[in-house]
Amino acid sequence: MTTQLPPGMQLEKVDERIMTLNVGPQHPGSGHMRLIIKVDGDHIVSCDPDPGYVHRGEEKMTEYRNYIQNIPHLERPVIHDSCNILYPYCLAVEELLGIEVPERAKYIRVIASELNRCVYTLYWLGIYGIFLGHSTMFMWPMGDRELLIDLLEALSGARVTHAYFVPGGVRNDTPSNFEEKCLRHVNYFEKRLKEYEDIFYQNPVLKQRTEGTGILSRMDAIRLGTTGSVLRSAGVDFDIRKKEPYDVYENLDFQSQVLKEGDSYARSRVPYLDMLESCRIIKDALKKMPKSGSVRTKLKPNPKGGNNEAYRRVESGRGSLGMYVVSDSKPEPYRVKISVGSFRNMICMPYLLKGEKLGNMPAVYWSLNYWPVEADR
Amino acid sequence: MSTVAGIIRALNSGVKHLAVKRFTLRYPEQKLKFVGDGFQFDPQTGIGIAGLKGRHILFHDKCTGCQLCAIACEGIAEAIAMVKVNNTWKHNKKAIMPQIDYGKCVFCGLCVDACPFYALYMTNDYELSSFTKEALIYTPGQLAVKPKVAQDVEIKIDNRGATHG
Amino acid sequence: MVSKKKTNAKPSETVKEESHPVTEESHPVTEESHPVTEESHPVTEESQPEVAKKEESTLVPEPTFEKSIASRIVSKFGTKTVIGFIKPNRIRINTKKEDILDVASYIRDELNFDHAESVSGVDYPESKEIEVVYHLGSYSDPQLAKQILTLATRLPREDVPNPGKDSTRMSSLRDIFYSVEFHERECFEMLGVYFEGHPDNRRLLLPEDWADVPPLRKDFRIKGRVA
Amino acid sequence: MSTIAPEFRLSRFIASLTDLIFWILVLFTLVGLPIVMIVLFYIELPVINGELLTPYLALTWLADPSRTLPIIKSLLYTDFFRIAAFPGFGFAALLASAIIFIERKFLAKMQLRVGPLYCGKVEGILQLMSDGLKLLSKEIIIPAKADKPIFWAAPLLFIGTAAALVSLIPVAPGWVVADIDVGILAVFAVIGFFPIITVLSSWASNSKFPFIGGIRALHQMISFEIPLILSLLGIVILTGTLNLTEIVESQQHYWWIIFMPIGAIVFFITLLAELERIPFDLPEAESEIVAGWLTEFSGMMYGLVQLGSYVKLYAFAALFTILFLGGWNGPMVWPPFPEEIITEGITMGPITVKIPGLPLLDQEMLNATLWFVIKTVVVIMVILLPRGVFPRIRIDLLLHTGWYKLIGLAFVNIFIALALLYAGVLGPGGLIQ
Repeated sequence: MTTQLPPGMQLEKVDERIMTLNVGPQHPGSGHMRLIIKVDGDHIVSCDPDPGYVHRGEEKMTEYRNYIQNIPHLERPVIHDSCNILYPYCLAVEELLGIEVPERAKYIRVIASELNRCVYTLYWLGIYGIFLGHSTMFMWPMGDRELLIDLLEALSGARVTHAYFVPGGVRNDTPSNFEEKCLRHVNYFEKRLKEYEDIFYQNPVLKQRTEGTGILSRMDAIRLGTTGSVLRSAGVDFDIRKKEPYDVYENLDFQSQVLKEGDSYARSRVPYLDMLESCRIIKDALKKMPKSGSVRTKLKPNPKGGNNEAYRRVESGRGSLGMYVVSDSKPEPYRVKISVGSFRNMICMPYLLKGEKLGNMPAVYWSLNYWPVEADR
Repeated sequence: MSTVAGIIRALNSGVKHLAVKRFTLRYPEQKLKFVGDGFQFDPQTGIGIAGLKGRHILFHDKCTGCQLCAIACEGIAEAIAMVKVNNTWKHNKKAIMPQIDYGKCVFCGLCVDACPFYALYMTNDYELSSFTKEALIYTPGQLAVKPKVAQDVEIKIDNRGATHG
Repeated sequence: MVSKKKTNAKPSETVKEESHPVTEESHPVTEESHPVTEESHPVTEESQPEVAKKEESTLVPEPTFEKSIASRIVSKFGTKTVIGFIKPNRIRINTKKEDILDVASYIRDELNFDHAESVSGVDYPESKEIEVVYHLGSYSDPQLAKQILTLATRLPREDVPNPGKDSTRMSSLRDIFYSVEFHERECFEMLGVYFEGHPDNRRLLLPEDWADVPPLRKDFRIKGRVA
Repeated sequence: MSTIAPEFRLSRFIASLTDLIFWILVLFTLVGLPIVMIVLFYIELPVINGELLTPYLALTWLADPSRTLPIIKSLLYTDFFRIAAFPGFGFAALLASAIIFIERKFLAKMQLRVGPLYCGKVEGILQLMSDGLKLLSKEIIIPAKADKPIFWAAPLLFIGTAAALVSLIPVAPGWVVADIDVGILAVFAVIGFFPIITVLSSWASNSKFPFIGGIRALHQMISFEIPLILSLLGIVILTGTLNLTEIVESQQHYWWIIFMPIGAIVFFITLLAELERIPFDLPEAESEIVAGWLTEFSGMMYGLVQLGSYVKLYAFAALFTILFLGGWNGPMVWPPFPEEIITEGITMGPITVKIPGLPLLDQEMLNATLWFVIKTVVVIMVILLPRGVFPRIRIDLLLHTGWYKLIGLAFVNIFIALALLYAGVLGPGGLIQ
């Protein structure tokens, strides 16, 4: 070939044994992203993640809208975890603008974000089930998710894109008899969660399939800067709700869930244990929540921050979700950087998939708790 | 041996669920019941009232044409435009009222938060599909109509599982 | 039909100047109580509580633990590093791009910050600089679990960017913090900051045929929007 | 706005109708009639009531109802009927479509869903028909660089092989398409075709994912065929025959599953693997290799492969019934045909109709078919059950299971059979006959 290649591109050497598979962006085993996988027989030789198919420029968009108008579009990267992605933004903006949040609003925020974590995790678990060919585990979480979506809908008025958190509290107070309904649904949900054990988590076929695949050691988990369930399944006890409690998490009674194995099975089990823990948190928060009071601090008209910056993080369904907000003296933020767990966990993919069998690809890939839309932002 | 026990337990769990009530909501025949009459906002306290964020309702006797909803929406969805209405009101000399394009609206409800005159609320009506894009643009006259909703199904939980009914 | 194409940057002015909705004599709502923002406020608020809070926050003494970490860095590197701020759980260290490798390896080896949470670039066109901000955290040291150390450096910015070939470049921290690999790739395509020594300076999120200026620079504008 | 159909003209409509009728007539006279003549010339027509059944006589049933039943009866015993309708393909396809419906409702029930609901008013019973219509109306897309003849032939070969498997299944005493002495060997021979078809079609489609799927199918089927054969050797040792009908007849008093549960379990697991059912559906593992060797099939080609795989499912379930569950043997539960209809005829008001040809099928055969269908459906339900319970297994675990565990268990089963034989308990000349 004599044609000049553009800089940065080079022709690839072709090995007869090696076959390149494009897993995605239109593949049932990938999200909106592409894994360029090279296989030698059934063994993966290399894996190169190629995200960006759903990049929407959320960070650029924030620079054109003021602090309130940023709310609806900032939750778009993870619409079924929308409370948790707004949470660090609200915390950071509150820090920048110096807003105090009422006590009741803090509890409502915790309840909403824990419900939303369960909604996200059930969705994730459903996909994990179908990735492993377990169709029942796809249908059950999707059905049980409805219970929690119903609660969130009563709370915020929307089924997935809640736009419920604002700097200074939450948009509206709980509806009447919400506490009772919430308790009823959460109790039933907890009972249902325990039924997942027999059919999915203790299923010997699943255990054989996922145990010992894609092992991430403790040191690697730290070195690669992973977060969330990936980190905690590798034996690192780091739950931001415990380590850097925001809002009222220090008052609530819960444990951070840690497993030691670091394989796909442990990575898929930590979110499940988290859901059980979320039920505990919700019940505890319902008990400790002040029965009345304001839920939203009024903002100044067109709030402006000074020349300041804030970095706040929360534990979302996919791990640490940080927002770095730089403000100047305008109503719009100067720069918002969203540091998401999916993006930080993506670095594990080439690492873990190399040398695995092709059949383990979905099990390892989805156990990283990766949400492509969020990683692309 | 534990493998065999696990397989039997899994099979048992699957078979047991043949007797559990089905959860599916049969949508066109059944419709979920919502809390309240839709999302509303009290500008006095600055706190909303919980409810579904469905289509808006506009009270002509309260709207002053102040465009705050349009300004709020401009950074979000650009769904609200202010249009002339025929009859003039004492408090609305310019005779302009919001017209909402539901092809663009994201139902965040921040326009309701922006309205200081109790003129714009949201309702429980969420069935807005139409055959043309033009039909999704609701004029102030259409927005003033209170929607008729028949939503009566709730999630019921008993010993044999949760069900819609 | 009244056009709604107004800048949303200063809605208060636009409402007051162009389209004042209420005439004073016709409507019960008076001039003072007229709402001026997206956040509806019939009664204008004084900014009294906020000011008071700001004063409080300045009065809070600098937390000792954070101060000790910062002073360790400053005492080691002297004038090479400048403390940006010290807030509860947050430290900011500004440094020059030549020294960032030394500072980062000191932070990793001596202070036990073992991973990077995010790498963000901030564009400052007025001062012709691009700031690269590393947020460093620690998993292995339980004392540091709350802390985020912000390591920032400023690079020269060129008005006509040529990513990878102009002077907007710094040495990559990938050998020190492995976790910055994808973050730096993102920073490269979004702001045109070239990281020397990074093994894989390819596009990550943007399409392969992107030929415009790096999109997170301030001179890249979204169509139809005014900042 | 979309364009609506052009203006309607009645004259054009009538013209098109007459055109259609004209072409049908032309085709019938040029093609249809010669075919009918040739068929009638070569087919040996049966003798009914002492008369040779000519086409002319065959049409007399329109005028004389008493002639109807003998003609139908004679048709029932033709080979064509056996191949196309009753113990053959038609019966199997009907059962297969019933299986698809049962599977969907059964799985839905397990997953707290409703399943097909609207099509056909009653719990979506016509869903399969609408799916079939949809598949028929879909475009068939062939990959550009595919090996077209083989690619086209693959679905037909697949369903043909499945039908060949069905033809070996005896449903009731005497009701079998091909009653051959080496029945079990013929079954193995036919099963051996499936991996070849799979690999051929996947290679012919010239696409990566089907290729991996085809190779996986090849691995899986070959490694599971050996335990499949070995697990049945016990029965062959004890019965001393390879004929499936004789194997069924040997189980009049006891089923082989009582003496050879291990063989039954091994056969069941290998059957799941041969059928590519979950947990062994690796060749179609959708999250890894899209749809495996079915990726490039579209429209009715895909429909044919699916129908073939369900026919295959029926054939394997029937095989399990025949070999281990006593086939059609069972207590007589079918009510005897009422005598008075034969002797006195049916009285409806003033008219009494005498139908001499009744009963069409004898009681024994109907009873046998009933038991056979009941047992087969139960087996099918058990085959369907893992789909709701287990995830997909991995290829290395699958091969490990096949080569290490199942072959070992199959040998254990053979030893049990030999022990029973040499102890003189079972088998030719044994204590229990």
